[in-house]
Amino acid sequence: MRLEIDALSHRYGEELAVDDVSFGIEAGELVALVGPSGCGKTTVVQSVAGHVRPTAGRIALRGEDVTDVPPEARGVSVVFQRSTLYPHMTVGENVAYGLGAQDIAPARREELVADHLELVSLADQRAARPAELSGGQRRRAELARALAPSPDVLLLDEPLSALDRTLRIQLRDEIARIQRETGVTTLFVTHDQEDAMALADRLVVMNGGRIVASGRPRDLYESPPTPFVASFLGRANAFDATVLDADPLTLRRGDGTVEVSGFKADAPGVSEGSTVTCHVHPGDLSVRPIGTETTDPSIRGTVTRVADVGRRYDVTVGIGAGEDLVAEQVSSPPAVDDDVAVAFPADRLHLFDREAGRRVSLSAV
Amino acid sequence: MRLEIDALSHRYGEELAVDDVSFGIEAGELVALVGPSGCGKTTVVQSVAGHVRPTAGRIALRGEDVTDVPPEARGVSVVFQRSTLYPHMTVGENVAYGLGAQDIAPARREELVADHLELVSLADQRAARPAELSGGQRRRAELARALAPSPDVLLLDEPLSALDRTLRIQLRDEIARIQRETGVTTLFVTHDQEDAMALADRLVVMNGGRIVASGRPRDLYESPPTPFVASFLGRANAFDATVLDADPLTLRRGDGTVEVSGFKADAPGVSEGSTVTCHVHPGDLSVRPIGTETTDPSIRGTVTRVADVGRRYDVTVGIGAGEDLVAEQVSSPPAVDDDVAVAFPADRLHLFDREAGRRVSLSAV
Amino acid sequence: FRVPGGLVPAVLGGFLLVYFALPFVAFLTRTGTANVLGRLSTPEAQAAVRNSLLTAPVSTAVATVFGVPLAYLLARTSFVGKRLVEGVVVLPLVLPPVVGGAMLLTAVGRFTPIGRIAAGAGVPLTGSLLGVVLAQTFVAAPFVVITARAGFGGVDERLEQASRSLGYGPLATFWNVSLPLARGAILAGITLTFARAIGEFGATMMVAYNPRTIPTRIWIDFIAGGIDTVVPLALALLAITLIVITAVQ
Amino acid sequence: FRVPGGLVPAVLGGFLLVYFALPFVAFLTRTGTANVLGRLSTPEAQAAVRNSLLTAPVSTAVATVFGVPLAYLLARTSFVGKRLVEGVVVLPLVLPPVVGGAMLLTAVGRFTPIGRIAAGAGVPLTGSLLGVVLAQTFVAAPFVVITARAGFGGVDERLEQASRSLGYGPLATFWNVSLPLARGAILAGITLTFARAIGEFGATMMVAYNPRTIPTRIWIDFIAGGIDTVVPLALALLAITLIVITAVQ
Repeated sequence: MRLEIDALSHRYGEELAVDDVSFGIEAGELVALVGPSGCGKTTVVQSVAGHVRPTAGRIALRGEDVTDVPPEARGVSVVFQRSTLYPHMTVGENVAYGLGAQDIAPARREELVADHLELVSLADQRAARPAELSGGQRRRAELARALAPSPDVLLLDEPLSALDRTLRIQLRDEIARIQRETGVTTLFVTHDQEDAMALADRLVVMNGGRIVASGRPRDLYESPPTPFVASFLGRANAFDATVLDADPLTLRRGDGTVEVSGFKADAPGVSEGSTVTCHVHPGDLSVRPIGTETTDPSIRGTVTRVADVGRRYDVTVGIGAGEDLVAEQVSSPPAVDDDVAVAFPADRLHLFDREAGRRVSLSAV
Repeated sequence: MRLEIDALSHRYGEELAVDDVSFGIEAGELVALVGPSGCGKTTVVQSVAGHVRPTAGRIALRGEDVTDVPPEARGVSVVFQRSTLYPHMTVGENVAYGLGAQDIAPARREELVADHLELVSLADQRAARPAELSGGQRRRAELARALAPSPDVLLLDEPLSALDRTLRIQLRDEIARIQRETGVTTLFVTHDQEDAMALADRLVVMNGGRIVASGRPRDLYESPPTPFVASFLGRANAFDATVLDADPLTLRRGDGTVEVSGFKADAPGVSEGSTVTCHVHPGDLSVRPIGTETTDPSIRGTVTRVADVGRRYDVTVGIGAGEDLVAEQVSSPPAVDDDVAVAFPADRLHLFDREAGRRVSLSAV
Repeated sequence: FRVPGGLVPAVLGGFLLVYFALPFVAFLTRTGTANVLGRLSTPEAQAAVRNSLLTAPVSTAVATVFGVPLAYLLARTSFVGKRLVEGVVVLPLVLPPVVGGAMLLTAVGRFTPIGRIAAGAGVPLTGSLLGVVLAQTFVAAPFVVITARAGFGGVDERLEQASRSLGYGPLATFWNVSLPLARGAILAGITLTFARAIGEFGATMMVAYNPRTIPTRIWIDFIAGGIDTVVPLALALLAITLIVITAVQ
Repeated sequence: FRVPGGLVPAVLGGFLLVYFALPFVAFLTRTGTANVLGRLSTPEAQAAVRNSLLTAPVSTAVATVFGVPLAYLLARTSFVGKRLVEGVVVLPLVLPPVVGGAMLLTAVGRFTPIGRIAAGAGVPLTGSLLGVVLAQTFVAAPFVVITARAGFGGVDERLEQASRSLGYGPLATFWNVSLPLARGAILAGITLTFARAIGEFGATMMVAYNPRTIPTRIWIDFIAGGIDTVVPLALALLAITLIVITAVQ
């Protein structure tokens, strides 16, 4: 394990910002720490970098406890959300800065600076001042500066959040390429699930100071362990129902029933009469005229809004009890006030025990 | 025309930030002004609000020239990117603030404040201080304050940019609802094409101080007039080619040819031998093993990267000459280094004259 | 929090702190040896306290009324010659008070046109309470201008623009938004101005050696009787300043 | 740009500006009537200029060496009693210089333990150039502390954290990053401190009436000969201050 965070907790005054967080990163891995603003992820990064002394817990690098080691002795480079390039140095001097703290021969230092500027395609900007660079170039110069001293771990703290979407996608691809080329162990922190899923080998999802999920992006997206993860990685799109029968799974909503034929609910504790929260990603829903023949489970409702999002239509369907479902549809949307059936493939239904918020797994019968 | 901007130009010192911008908004319309950071859109908003005196051009509200009218006499409300709630007033006092400048009876004023707090679901926070609100609540309080005095035009200057994606989608829906309910004429400014396309009746796209396109989001997405609009509203995904034949359209790339059977290029100026830029949105591309039977035009290439983005795979295919295409694929992605064909429906190809950057329309033969 | 820079800055900075605090402590321990109330009840001391309590608030009020608008202009507008105006504002701060006093004399002294007219009208500008106010205002006003300017600079301009767009003119916006939000800095500036005004010595000596204020009286007592005779008045001055600072904050 | 608030603040602020500038202009027009070079070449004037040029730079250097680290601590750390320390730092600023001088006398005067030991060792702390330095440092040092603190406060802490993470310890980071980035504010603070030190009058009068500096000499000349006799020395003082300010910026 290159980096190991063990039972980390941190308080600011009375407020518990990080609550018993533990996870590790293998050498060469790119792990994304995601969660909404204020979930405590920046405190975790600052603890790993050594700029915050955690209230409790342990940080280990290459198996060594570094909790009491000052930042300069950790071998951890950081790229922050705001630019931290030194305005009184050129781009080249900025990249060389971290090498100056090490015992490296001047010729070798020159070479390393040139290599890293090459890596981020800024060889021509070596003599420029940071103020002369564009937003994207500044980010790339910071990456070069962070990588030049060959850190054990690279921390990226919301490095894309201040950028336009176009630039953001470009830089995301570039970070992926640079990480592949250098193989540096990376912790990428972001509140943007799209950036996280696009870049990371593994996600660690935080909410309210705690880790609520961790795993491969696709696994978490396809089998979210809690309703929070389902709506955070996708989009909030849920309804409540009562279990009429667990095998085959049959749900009651108001005066209608939803038959999830071919599947049964596994977990103990979900029995007839228990209340569950059902989540379906908007892309998995399809809106059909009532009466269309289908074996997919479906819910009746009335179209309340059709938003033309350019590349698709977001169809909002009121399904009673004040609940709405949003279906993403590529073409031929229904009209507002149409009575429709919202259908979804049975294996795309995510079921959660409403009390405990735990996922209820379904299996084919 | 509720709001009309006519030949607006503005210089900061030597720099021309806005260059001859003209557009109008009908009563009740929601128009989004989009473009990358620094394209001049904020200067346009500030000119409409009256906080910037434009170097040249005219602003008219309800047909009246207001270029020289101070902001307080324009009837234009603004919601800025950063919160501008007054910290020394309660939420209720903030909402009432704009009413105090008008000659409204106290009872009526009370009623208006209550109605607008209701509209943004903040009735319970009336006595709270802005600092006690969450980020989303603060935005909603600002919307209520901006709407309470019944402005002729509502300006929203990047109101969602500082928010998390989840909150952002929520607030976007809320803004859409509020705009529908109040019918207020709205100019929504953003650098985020997704927000713009989701909300707006009409887009005005700016780049480098000029308007480069304007129209319905779907029209601009489906028939982008320039390569910039194509990549700004979608994602940069283009390759260069030479026209071998205009009818039926046949293109040459390196030593391969792409036959766009069933279509011919219309525009004059695109004849045999001219160079064109081709753009296809990533979602329209599909990656197939070589040799698959298809009538769709296709390009050969080698898979250089497969990124698992959770909800889909982004497959990058190197197609020679240093060019890459990204295809979004929902399932069963190819492996890296596979030789593949990247195919697209013929009607999803966007063709641009490379010199002039103008769209070349295609028509079925 | 780990102390950055470790001990070095703490030790260096500590020296300065001790040097600032030591005289203060030594002075206060001296109090016991002097007959404070006795000396404060002499007619001379009473007159000095009365004069200081009359002039310093007036100077502070004048500096505030004219200085706060100036601070707002400096924070919000740019105009040709702004750097010159900024230079003029710090001039009295950089100028030694005796020189400032000498300059004031050349402008409003008894033998200048302005001074002659004023004296003829029965309001002499030197050697009078008005002269004290003139000296104090000249020396102390920059504090409120500079501090209030920093305060206005810290108010997000968008908040003022929002107020304008909500229908309020520039003056109403200044009153409703800018002033309340810069309140802390302005009060700090007023406090500094008052403290500087009530303690003003050099310029007052030049412009109005008579009537005596507390600082000039302290000097005269010191010449006549040494350090112990000045303790009571110095304590009174210190007390007034501390009371005003505490009351404002 | 439209002037916000229109004319009202411009008119009010303009009054104050004129009041600041008028004495300066009046004083400069007076120069012609005085024999500047003649009076500056008297032995007394020469000695005063020499003393001021010796003491003010030393006081400024002392204030900078001890004050900048203190400013950095105040900007970057929080500790118990920080408000008390902040109070001690503004104390000399708020204290009338005469009272500050009196306090210094009670701490290091001839009849205090410290003063006696120093005088015994042949380095008297009062009535000497060292005494002038003590008075100037006490009165002027807060300027560099307060200004440098604001400068350090304006440096994004992340820039320092990045330097730490790149392998530099706290002192190296202070030297490589914090100091260069706060350079402007620190130089401004040094300038203010120098200006205040060379113009110091009230505390110097108490602690070291002898040897004379330019401000104390001006006062003595004024008593003896009136306003015109002080013009040359006042001009010299003004010139030195302006040269230093221009050279630094």
